[in-house]
Amino acid sequence: MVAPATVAAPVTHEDPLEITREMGLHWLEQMMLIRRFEEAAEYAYTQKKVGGFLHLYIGEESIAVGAVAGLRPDDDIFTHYRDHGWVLARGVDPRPAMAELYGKATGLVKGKGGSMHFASVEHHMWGGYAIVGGHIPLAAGMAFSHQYLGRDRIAFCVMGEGATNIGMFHEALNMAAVWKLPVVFLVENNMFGMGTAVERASATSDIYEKGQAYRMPATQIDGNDIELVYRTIHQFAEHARRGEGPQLIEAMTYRFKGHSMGDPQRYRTKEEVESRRPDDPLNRWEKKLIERGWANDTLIKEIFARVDQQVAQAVQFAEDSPFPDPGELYTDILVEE
Amino acid sequence: MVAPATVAAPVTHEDPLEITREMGLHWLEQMMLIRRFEEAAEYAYTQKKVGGFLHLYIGEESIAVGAVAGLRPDDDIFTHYRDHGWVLARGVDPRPAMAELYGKATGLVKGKGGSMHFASVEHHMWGGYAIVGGHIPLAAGMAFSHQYLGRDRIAFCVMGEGATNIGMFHEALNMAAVWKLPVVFLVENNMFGMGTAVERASATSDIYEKGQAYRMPATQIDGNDIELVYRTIHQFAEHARRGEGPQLIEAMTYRFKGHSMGDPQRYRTKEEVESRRPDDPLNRWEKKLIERGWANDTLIKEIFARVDQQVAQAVQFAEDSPFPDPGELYTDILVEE
Amino acid sequence: MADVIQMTLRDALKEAMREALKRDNNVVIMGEEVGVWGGTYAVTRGLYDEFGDRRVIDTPIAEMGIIGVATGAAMGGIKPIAEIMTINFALVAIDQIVNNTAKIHSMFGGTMRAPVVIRTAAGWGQLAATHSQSFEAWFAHVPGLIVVMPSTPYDAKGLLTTAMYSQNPVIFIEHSRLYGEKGPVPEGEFRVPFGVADVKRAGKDVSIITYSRMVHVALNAANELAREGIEVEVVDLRSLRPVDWETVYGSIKKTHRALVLTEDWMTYGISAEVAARISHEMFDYLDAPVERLTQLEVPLPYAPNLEKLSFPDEARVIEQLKKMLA
Amino acid sequence: MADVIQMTLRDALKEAMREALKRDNNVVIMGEEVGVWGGTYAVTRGLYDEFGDRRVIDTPIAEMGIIGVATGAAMGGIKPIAEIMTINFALVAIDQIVNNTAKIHSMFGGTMRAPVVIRTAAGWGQLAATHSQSFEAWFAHVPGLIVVMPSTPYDAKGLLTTAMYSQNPVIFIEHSRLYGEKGPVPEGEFRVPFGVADVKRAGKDVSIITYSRMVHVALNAANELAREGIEVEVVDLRSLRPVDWETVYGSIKKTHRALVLTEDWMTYGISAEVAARISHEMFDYLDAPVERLTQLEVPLPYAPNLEKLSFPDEARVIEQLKKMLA
Ligand SMILES: Cc1ncc(C[n+]2csc(CCOP(=O)(O)OP(=O)(O)O)c2C)c(N)n1
Ligand SMILES: Cc1ncc(C[n+]2csc(CCOP(=O)(O)OP(=O)(O)O)c2C)c(N)n1
Ligand SMILES: [Mg+2]
Ligand SMILES: [Mg+2]
Repeated sequence: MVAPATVAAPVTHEDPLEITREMGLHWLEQMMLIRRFEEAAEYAYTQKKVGGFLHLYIGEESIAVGAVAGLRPDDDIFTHYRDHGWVLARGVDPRPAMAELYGKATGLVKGKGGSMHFASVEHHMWGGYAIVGGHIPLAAGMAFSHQYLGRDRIAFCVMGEGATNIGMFHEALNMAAVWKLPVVFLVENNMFGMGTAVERASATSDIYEKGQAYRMPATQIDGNDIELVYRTIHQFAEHARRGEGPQLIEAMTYRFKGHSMGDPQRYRTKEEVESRRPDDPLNRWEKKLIERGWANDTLIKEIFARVDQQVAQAVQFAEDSPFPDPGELYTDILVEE
Repeated sequence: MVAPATVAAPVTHEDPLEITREMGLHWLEQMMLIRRFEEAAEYAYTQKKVGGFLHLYIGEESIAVGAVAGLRPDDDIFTHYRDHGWVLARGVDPRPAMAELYGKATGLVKGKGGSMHFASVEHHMWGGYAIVGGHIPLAAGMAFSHQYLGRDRIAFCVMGEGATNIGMFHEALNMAAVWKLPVVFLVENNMFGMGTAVERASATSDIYEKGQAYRMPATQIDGNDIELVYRTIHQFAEHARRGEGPQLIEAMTYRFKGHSMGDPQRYRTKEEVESRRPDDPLNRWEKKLIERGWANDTLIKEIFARVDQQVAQAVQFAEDSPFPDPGELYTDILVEE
Repeated sequence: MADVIQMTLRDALKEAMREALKRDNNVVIMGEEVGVWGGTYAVTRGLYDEFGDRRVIDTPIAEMGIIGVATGAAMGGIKPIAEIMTINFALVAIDQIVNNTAKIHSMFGGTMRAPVVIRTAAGWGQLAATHSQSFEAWFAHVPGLIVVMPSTPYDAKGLLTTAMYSQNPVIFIEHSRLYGEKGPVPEGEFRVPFGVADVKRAGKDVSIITYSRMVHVALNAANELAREGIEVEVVDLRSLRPVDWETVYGSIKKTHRALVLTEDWMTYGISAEVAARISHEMFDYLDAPVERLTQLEVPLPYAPNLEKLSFPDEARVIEQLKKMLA
Repeated sequence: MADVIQMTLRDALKEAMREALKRDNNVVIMGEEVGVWGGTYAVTRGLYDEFGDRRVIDTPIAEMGIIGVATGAAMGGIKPIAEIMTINFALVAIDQIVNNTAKIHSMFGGTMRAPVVIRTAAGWGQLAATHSQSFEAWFAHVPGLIVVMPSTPYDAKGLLTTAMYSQNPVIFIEHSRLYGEKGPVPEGEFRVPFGVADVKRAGKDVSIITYSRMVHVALNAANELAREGIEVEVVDLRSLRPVDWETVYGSIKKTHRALVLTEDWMTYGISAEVAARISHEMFDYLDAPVERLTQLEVPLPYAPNLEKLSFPDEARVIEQLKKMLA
């Protein structure tokens, strides 16, 4: 029998290029957790228990899980509204995460942010931001603080390919480059910004080329190949950490669900979506684990069962939690002083 | 005796690469006109007859004169606050231009804009803009109208190298490239944005490299070489006109005066400024004309005398003109309808 | 006479755009997702199919670029409708709107025009702090802009048609929660002028001065109170710049009491100017201070219960009116 | 007791920054031309030489970037002063200010802080339409921000010191035409609290509610009128968010008449809120409507005669007050 991987399996940074069985199983579990969590969220949305926008990460999970594995736990992550995967990959408890979607007092940020604003400072996860591109300078600023204070940490900034067409992206990359800030920019190129295909919105569809304007080391990788994501992120992160300045990575992927709930998806055919299924990072990784003899059906079922239970508990927790007290309306607007 | 060049000397677009003596003399006269106009403006400023900001173009005149020669008269120019040279190169009467500096009713834009907002729609000179980078999308929009309406015109957008660090530059270049708009972007790299040397503000000091992010044809030229400016602008403008999409040109130059009046210039030494004097585009071109036997001292004196007279008349016109009627405060805010 | 049909505010807007696109070849629509997607709120749905990608243009996510390009195109003779998906994203583009679009005409001494229509959606719905804001007071503060915010399908179509004929820049603010609102709209072209308020309900006891979605809240409250014999007048400003003060004052002269009802934050919001003007001009007519009921002054939280508490609703309006009439 | 010396408002600001830089190694100044140049209005002159380029940082022309980086740095434990050269350029960065700086704390349920001090200069001087604007009403409309606008060297230093200790984002608006204004300032550290107005001159006949440069116009007018036996009270708001309404109301209870005097546009400007609140809260105390005197509602033209006509001056204030007291 194969030993079960634990959720807390640490990545061995001493020899980062080695990928152990424990890591591999842990990644599968994390990807599955994200997938199931979001499926549960989607269901709760149809039940009107979750509201607002809900941007699902289904099909892109390998990026968050691989990237987080390549970073140190105290590197600081900023991401956009498609943030569930990042938070869960960072090891945040799914219960307050689900409660946040429900708008409950026990949510990650007390029910004040919802799906688009997951955050957990204790996990160095500085949140999802919903103004496209708006968080990119924040990440550069966090990197500035690391450099200024001599901390051995980097900032890590996640965005979609659509965000690279907005001015804030460029201002931030330039400033990061001029000041050689320890920050890694990761573009999740999932082929669309809402309904706009990358080539209809960006002068180059190879987003990593935009690094050239800032003489920034940049690369394009298959984002659904979790090992490659892990290795690349780790390598680029260590470059940034060593003071070599900001780095740009473009991870190619595909979003299986609509942009948010209620997307009529008139911009692509069902066939196109289906043709990308074989590339599903979860299936790819599951297959690889079996190929390598690191897992078998039983173990995988065990892992999935554990995930299902975790998600069920998260939903239960969210359901059982109270809505915020009305008095919460007036808290947290200013720091009291 | 050498025949005098007329101010209205037309550029031969049929054979653009030929530079005739008439053109050459006209260029000298235009550059001199700009120089003397600005010297007069500077003097008037010290006399408190001109107020606000006054950004002088001294040392950069070859760019405006050469570029305008390379464009067609109905190509549409947008520029920034350092705009006197562009307006005069376009053949605008120096009298209303000077009157604008004086804030007089007879000014180019009725005294409402001042130095930073010179414009003359009839000359397809759409003005100086004072928010750094703010005019770049406007030029792209004008190009959009040309493309949409099937006009055989291009838009031409002038900016400083400092403006390439602001988001609006990038949004505009990307949109122009995605839509293949007929627009040429010209960066006047005069080494400083106010007191900030290009390398302290931009990840690349070779600004034309920023075109790579948009797969945009781009080049870097000596902006003080008026022939080169003329030929390059003409060539790139014709590319854009032919539907080959936007183009980017970086013209290297040097600003001899402070950024605006009252600049303490703590960011550079007098020696540095002096070391650039041999590169003064006016002197360079004057020498070339003599070398080629296109001009001699007498002719040049004649030209300069004519310019001096023109500028004196402009000053007189400005002095004699009335301030706007107080009622003008309420005009032009909305189009009446 | 034109037939009058029931349609949603969404369709009324679409009709105004369709008519403009048909009438004038130089009209284009540009914005994020206005084309293939059909508009995130489905307002432009069908126009892309009908008019093609030359007239209905999807843009990159680049609001400064969108407004700048639309403004430059307008200077070049195009009549663009620039859609900013929601008013929250207008913040990214506000320099273009205020320093270019609004000023092209005046700054260059009247020698240029930039007749852009900027359509954008206000509103909320568990969208949290950055996606639920009201900035109409900001735009309406700026000389050089016209700012309208319709409440009914009729006004929406009429005002948008006026905007399409205007030589001035117009900020056209829709409310996402009104898109499905139905009402009578004449077929064919008609205009509702800028700067003309509309008394949506006549009454003699108290005036509610409001606009956009709150018009409906006011009308509901008024209907409720009518059963108790209280006659509320509801004035829909429609235009926030310029404001039709005469209609507002006329109402106060009749009722002597005013409640300003808005969905934006109170402090330095729309209600401030309205209350200040009424207090000043109607000093001798007012029987009581002008009251204001607005969104609570908080960044809007996601939690549905907190969000609901943030906005004035019928109950609170009724409570306020009763206090005023007590 | 600390020595009191005469210094310019410019130097008072510089002193507050110097003290903060000395006291706290995590304080940095970032902005365009704050370093080598010494600040376009020379406010930071000398600090670069004293503290070096690690503490006083020249940035590219990228206002969104500046505010975003400063905000992110603040989240990471730095205490940044982000200078936006003039308030006009804040428009480019306003999304960062409103959607990030102001909301980091609330949107994430209080788990983060972004204590950035954003210094910027308002003002004018033949700078034409895009470079002469007043946007304090915009910022003061936004929950999550503190907005101050000092009129004297004393207040400038005291408020900036308070800002440097604050855990909240502060919009600190200076007036370029006040930088040379001299006044007494105690040496060493002292604080002027947020949300506390200051009666700059006591009087019993009429109250002027104002702030920033207009305080001086008000005081000049008051001194003039004092010769005629008219005693004007001048209330300097200092903080525009939060506002010290009690002091304002206290003044009205004494004088029963108010003139709100501002340099921004009237409609939806600062004066609207002030007039609305006074009209509401002091309804029973007011002998006459609250009057407002503001900048004319025009994009500021370059011509010196037109520019001069655009702003309230002593003569117009006196004329207005006399009308109110007639
Ligand atoms: C400034 C701004 N403009 C527009 C939007 C609306 N919007 C939200 S997500 C999105 C698409 C972003 O696409 P991309 O960056 O590729 O990320 P993805 O959603 O594909 O992960 C748009 C246009 C926004 N939130 N902010
Ligand atoms: C958005 C904005 N930020 C800052 C300024 C202040 N400013 C005016 S000119 C200038 C420098 C611009 O440098 P560059 O683009 O190189 O043009 P140059 O003046 O050298 O011709 C700055 C920072 C401004 N006008 N607009
Ligand atoms: Mg995408
Ligand atoms: Mg420059």
